[in-house]
Amino acid sequence: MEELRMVRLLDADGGAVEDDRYPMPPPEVLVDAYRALVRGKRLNEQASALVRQGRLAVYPSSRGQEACQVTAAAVLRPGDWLFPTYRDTVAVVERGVDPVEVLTLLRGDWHCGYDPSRHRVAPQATPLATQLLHAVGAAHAATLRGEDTVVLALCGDGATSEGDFHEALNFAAVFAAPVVFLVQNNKYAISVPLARQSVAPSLAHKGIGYGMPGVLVDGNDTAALTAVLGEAVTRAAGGGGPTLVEADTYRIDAHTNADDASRYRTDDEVAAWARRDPLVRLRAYLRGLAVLDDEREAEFTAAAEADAARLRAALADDRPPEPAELFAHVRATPTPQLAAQAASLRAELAAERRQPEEER
Amino acid sequence: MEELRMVRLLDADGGAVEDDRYPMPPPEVLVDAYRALVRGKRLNEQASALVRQGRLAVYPSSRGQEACQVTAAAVLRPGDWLFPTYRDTVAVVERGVDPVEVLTLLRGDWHCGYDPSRHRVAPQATPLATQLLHAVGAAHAATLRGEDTVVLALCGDGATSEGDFHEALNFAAVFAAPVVFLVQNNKYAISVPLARQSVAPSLAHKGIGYGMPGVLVDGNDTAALTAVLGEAVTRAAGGGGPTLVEADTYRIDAHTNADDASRYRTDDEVAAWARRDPLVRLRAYLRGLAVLDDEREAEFTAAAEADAARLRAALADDRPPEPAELFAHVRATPTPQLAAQAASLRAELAAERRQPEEER
Amino acid sequence: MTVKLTMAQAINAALRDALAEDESVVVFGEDVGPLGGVFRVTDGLTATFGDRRCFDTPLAESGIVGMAIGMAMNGMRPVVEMQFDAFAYPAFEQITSHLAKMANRTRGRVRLPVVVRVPYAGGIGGVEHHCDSSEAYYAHTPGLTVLAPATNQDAYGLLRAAIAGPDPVIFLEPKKHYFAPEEVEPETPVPPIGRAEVRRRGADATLIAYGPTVPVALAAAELAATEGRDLGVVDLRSLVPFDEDTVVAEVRRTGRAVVVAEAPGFVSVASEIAARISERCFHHLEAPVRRVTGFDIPYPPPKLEHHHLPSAERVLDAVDDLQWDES
Amino acid sequence: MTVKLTMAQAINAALRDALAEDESVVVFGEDVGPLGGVFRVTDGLTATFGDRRCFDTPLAESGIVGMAIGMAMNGMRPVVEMQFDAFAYPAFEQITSHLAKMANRTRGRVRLPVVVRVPYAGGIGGVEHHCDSSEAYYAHTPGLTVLAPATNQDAYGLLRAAIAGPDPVIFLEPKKHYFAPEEVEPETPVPPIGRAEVRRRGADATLIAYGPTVPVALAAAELAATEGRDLGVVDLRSLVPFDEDTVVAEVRRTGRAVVVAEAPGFVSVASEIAARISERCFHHLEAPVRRVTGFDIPYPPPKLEHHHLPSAERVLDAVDDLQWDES
Ligand SMILES: Cc1ncc(C[n+]2csc(CCOP(=O)(O)OP(=O)(O)O)c2C)c(N)n1
Ligand SMILES: Cc1ncc(C[n+]2csc(CCOP(=O)(O)OP(=O)(O)O)c2C)c(N)n1
Ligand SMILES: [Mg+2]
Ligand SMILES: [Mg+2]
Repeated sequence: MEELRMVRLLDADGGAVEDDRYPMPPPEVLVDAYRALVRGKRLNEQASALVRQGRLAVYPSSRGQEACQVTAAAVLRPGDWLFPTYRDTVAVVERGVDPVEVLTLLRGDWHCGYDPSRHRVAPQATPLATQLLHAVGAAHAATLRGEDTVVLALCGDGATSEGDFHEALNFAAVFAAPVVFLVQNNKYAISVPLARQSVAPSLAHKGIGYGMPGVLVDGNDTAALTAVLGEAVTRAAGGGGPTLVEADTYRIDAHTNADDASRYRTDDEVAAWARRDPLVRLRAYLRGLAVLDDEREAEFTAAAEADAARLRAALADDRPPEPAELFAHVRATPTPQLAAQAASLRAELAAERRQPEEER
Repeated sequence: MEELRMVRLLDADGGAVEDDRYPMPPPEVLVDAYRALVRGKRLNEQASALVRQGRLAVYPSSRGQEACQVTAAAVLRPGDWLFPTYRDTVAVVERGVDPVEVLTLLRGDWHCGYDPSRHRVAPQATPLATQLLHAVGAAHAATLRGEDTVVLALCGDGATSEGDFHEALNFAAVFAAPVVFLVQNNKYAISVPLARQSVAPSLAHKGIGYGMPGVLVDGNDTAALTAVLGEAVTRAAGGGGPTLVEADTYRIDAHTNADDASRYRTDDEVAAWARRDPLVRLRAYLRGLAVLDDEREAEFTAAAEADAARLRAALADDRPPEPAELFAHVRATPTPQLAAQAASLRAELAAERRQPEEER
Repeated sequence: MTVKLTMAQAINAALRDALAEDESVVVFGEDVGPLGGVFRVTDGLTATFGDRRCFDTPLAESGIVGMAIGMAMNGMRPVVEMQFDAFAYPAFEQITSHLAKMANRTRGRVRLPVVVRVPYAGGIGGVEHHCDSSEAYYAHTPGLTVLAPATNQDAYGLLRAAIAGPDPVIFLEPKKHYFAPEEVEPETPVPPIGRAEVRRRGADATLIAYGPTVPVALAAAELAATEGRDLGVVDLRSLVPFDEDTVVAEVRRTGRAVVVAEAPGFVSVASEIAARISERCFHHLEAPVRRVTGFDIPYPPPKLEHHHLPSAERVLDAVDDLQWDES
Repeated sequence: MTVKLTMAQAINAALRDALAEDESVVVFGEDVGPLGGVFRVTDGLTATFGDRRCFDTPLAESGIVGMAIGMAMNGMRPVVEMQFDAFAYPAFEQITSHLAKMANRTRGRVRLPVVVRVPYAGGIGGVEHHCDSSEAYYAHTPGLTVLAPATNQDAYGLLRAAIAGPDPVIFLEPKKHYFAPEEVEPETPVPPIGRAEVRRRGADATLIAYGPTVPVALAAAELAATEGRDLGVVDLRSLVPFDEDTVVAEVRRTGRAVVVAEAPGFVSVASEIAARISERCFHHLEAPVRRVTGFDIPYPPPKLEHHHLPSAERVLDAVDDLQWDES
């Protein structure tokens, strides 16, 4: 079986690596990416802290995967669409959605928090791989209207085992839909290691079975991701059809706060990957180029801190959502039964309000 | 992308073709296969005629695909399992199941007609690709018990698009299950041509994405199929895991009698494939070897005719199945509701019987 | 102007008119293109509108519904065909977790005007897996509209309404009606979704039916009339929204009700109707509400299906049971 | 000997005992191996029995159920875990078209002793897709046994019975019970599948509940007792088979009934129970059967779920509605 050579433009120490297939992205693009990495990392840490403080029900952190997150957003043009999962909060934020909105669902509210149409960002999907088909549909709709929209869809290594992954890649290939599939291979699906998901030489090899290019890229190398995803977006926009990109990366945090990662992986393994932190690598490269200095770094950190502070403040307000809204959006026109149920809950709540506290 | 060279051991005129990967099967094996081809072809014709006569509700013919059908059965050893689809009646019969039993369902009865456990042949599956997972399960059960059972699972080109195809191949690969997947690529899924199912260079290429060997074989070449499937069975039995085999073939008849194939393909296309009839090719080869003569051919034809006659006779009896049996096998222990329903139907039928004809 | 159309033709006409009127309507599924669908419901649409408006997909039902969802998120109004009831099951997650829930998950910002057409129920001599009645699965799932026309006129009108409306719709097309011609008036105003139709007003008891059992109920009422019993027939047309008021008003008037449906009766739409009538007409009922449904078995084979399907006779037996002596 | 076990531990014990007793039992699913399942229900099984008896699969639910079917066809008794209710939906075709129908399709020659364990329902503060109540889908599908234990003892016993029995079983484990300890006696004879249990005998009205609403019904009965009303509670335990006789006997005695279930009420198991009681207890009922169920909405978010879930208060409001003045 054909070997797929991993695309890497920065080595572990941030040194530039030649790759005959992909040029190094320009420094200013990478400085911007670095800013986003700093912000993304801070968001991951802040959100995890908010879980510990009981302000968020749960937060699936992308700590360690920030390079995938920020480039997935950065390579898209304004009219393009992003189809994220529960783990892709940082990508959604980088796409321009307010983090406070993005975390609405995880605060315990019932909706995705942002306007998907306005931002051209689908709601974060939990049922695995299902959103990949939505991405194909959104892309094909654009094609049918003659628009050059590209759709970038995210999923994890575990999700590649689902039937919907297969159907999505196949539909995309058959319809030559302008979709870029980015699989963040972070080595685990909760506790299940990659070896239980696939014995293919790589997940990128799956492209072959669909007749689409499959690219394996170092997922902790922001430069390589920028180049690979950028090229895939360009190809898709030009009518060249879909691409499957596998990013080789690692989830540093547990699956969520509810997970006990010590049951299925060693500290050594985590430590080894922590040394491959995408921030450290890109920072070294940019400092080497002298396009990043203490001042800019401080500026980035301060901006990230300001974001985090704003998030903390917003989430300190824990007024519950309005119960009446439970019924408001289920259907455009409520059924008689739904209307009756809404009325009965209203009556119940009104009665509770009327009742003096001690009687309850 | 890697080219897969199609395995072919007999050319269109029945001349032997050298293939460095697969040896020519011995003549006696191929004579047996020829006998089965004659029988299978006759069964296809007879069953189609029975549909026209109203004796069968429907019959998905494998006319043109008989080489796949008979080799799929012939390569299996007694303890092995076959997981067929609605189109694989000939394979089921070649596996030793009485054709009268096999056609039970299509006569309008409700069950598959034969005892799957006794014959180690699963019921013919209609929901596409679902049976591939059952095949993996049956195979893995054998592995867990330390048996060397191999399972051969059949599906069509269209079925490769279903999510269950993906999940089955991936499970098989991950568990190194002893399964041989034989995709009969007959170029159409009802009316939908292969180009709408896949833009991969071949369906066999899909093996790469699962980390399993993928082999493309001439599906009208009984010798090549015997060699390729035989080798895959041997590998599976020896712990070598699953194989994906794509057989390049063609459905000569319409999808079923209910289908109007003129809506989606030309007579010329059909005629070109009819010239590639697996029987003609194998016959020429065997006659060239002088292991097949008029006498043996007459014997084969007579046996096939006898089968057909027996089938006609059996299906002339069109007594309806027993209505009470509608309830008998739904569950091992009926629910109180089911028991009550069975009783009420019994009462209804008894009342009808008591009522004189004119009053009904 | 009325024309004589089979239900397949009426649905075809609705698709044609919708495709012609609204650029955002697209039709896709398995074999819906050049073949025109296995029931010929999409016959000629690709020829007329081109293969960007009506096209075949790879053979994957989750894919079809999932793609429809994505297209609807990006401005289209997809109408997709599931080839038979049971072949919609691979799409169950897409239907239940996304199609039904998207509007709610996005606070109404993303509505999915997707119509999933399902050739529905039995009575056509189909082999296993080809005659399921799957409405309970959809009717139980909050967020879906579930329609089941019984007349070719309603098939036309309700499909137009479904395509034009904002909510996702499961559109159940009784297979055994596909090839029976009836008068259809395409110009008739599109009926509002969610209104039952009283097909026959009766004084003695009310039969409630939908889709393929409406003609059965009407036949039973005809037969009963010859025996001097005056039965009304309510055709629900829409299972969700369920027009409770019409049903309740009729049953309160007659004091007796029989629900007639083809699906297995256990935990079914018929259960819901019976429960609701029992609750809301409690003081008006002269007898318990009876249900005439399919048995709790997998759909039977061609040679036995007539035993399973509600028949006019079985409906009349149930009517006979409605404690007339005590009334 | 009784031990104090949470429901997760009781189920773990049932799996352990079944694995130890019968070589053909295998346990598999997502994260059920080294992790022990996201709810730790399979904790330690791989360590004790090895990874041929309890193992992780690739992440694909249709695959898991499909593989279980094939294993059962070839002599095994698989017990598989779906991680949450909504994540069983990808397996819907395998469950509906194969698991439920195989015995019938083979004239009883191939029975599928497969148990599909489903962490079930809400009340745990889960985010979207993690708290569905999916029993109606399964209960409507002929061929499946559907169990919903409410006590840890029943969780143990019914799971043992499910694994040992010949029919495919959907085993619904109320998530909010997973971590509440109760006395369990593993030696107690395994209860027969299909028998409801009268948890409390009452004279004035009967509450019918199953799974997570049994404690709610019991709490309501306690409260009512303090106000002088004597309510009985029937715990169904098994939805299919449905123990109609026990329910009917109780309701005929009291003349009043409230069905309590967490799932959206429309076309639900609660509908079936209400319809059946209404039919069979017609002349005994003093008031219409009331249903206290979840609303017809997607399962609500953590901060609002208490509004949706049947509460003792809501049950008592329904009881108050049972036309006591007229009785
Ligand atoms: C259909 C479905 N099955 C199961 C789950 C439960 N689940 C949530 S995340 C997860 C693991 C996903 O792994 P992967 O795709 O690798 O993504 P990652 O979490 O590593 O980013 C599982 C099993 C789900 N969300 N959807
Ligand atoms: C899940 C499912 N969807 C749709 C169908 C309806 N159907 C029956 S056969 C068929 C075409 C199958 O094509 P292919 O897999 O190539 O097999 P062939 O009939 O050519 O042997 C379709 C769409 C089905 N049986 N199951
Ligand atoms: Mg992962
Ligand atoms: Mg085919």
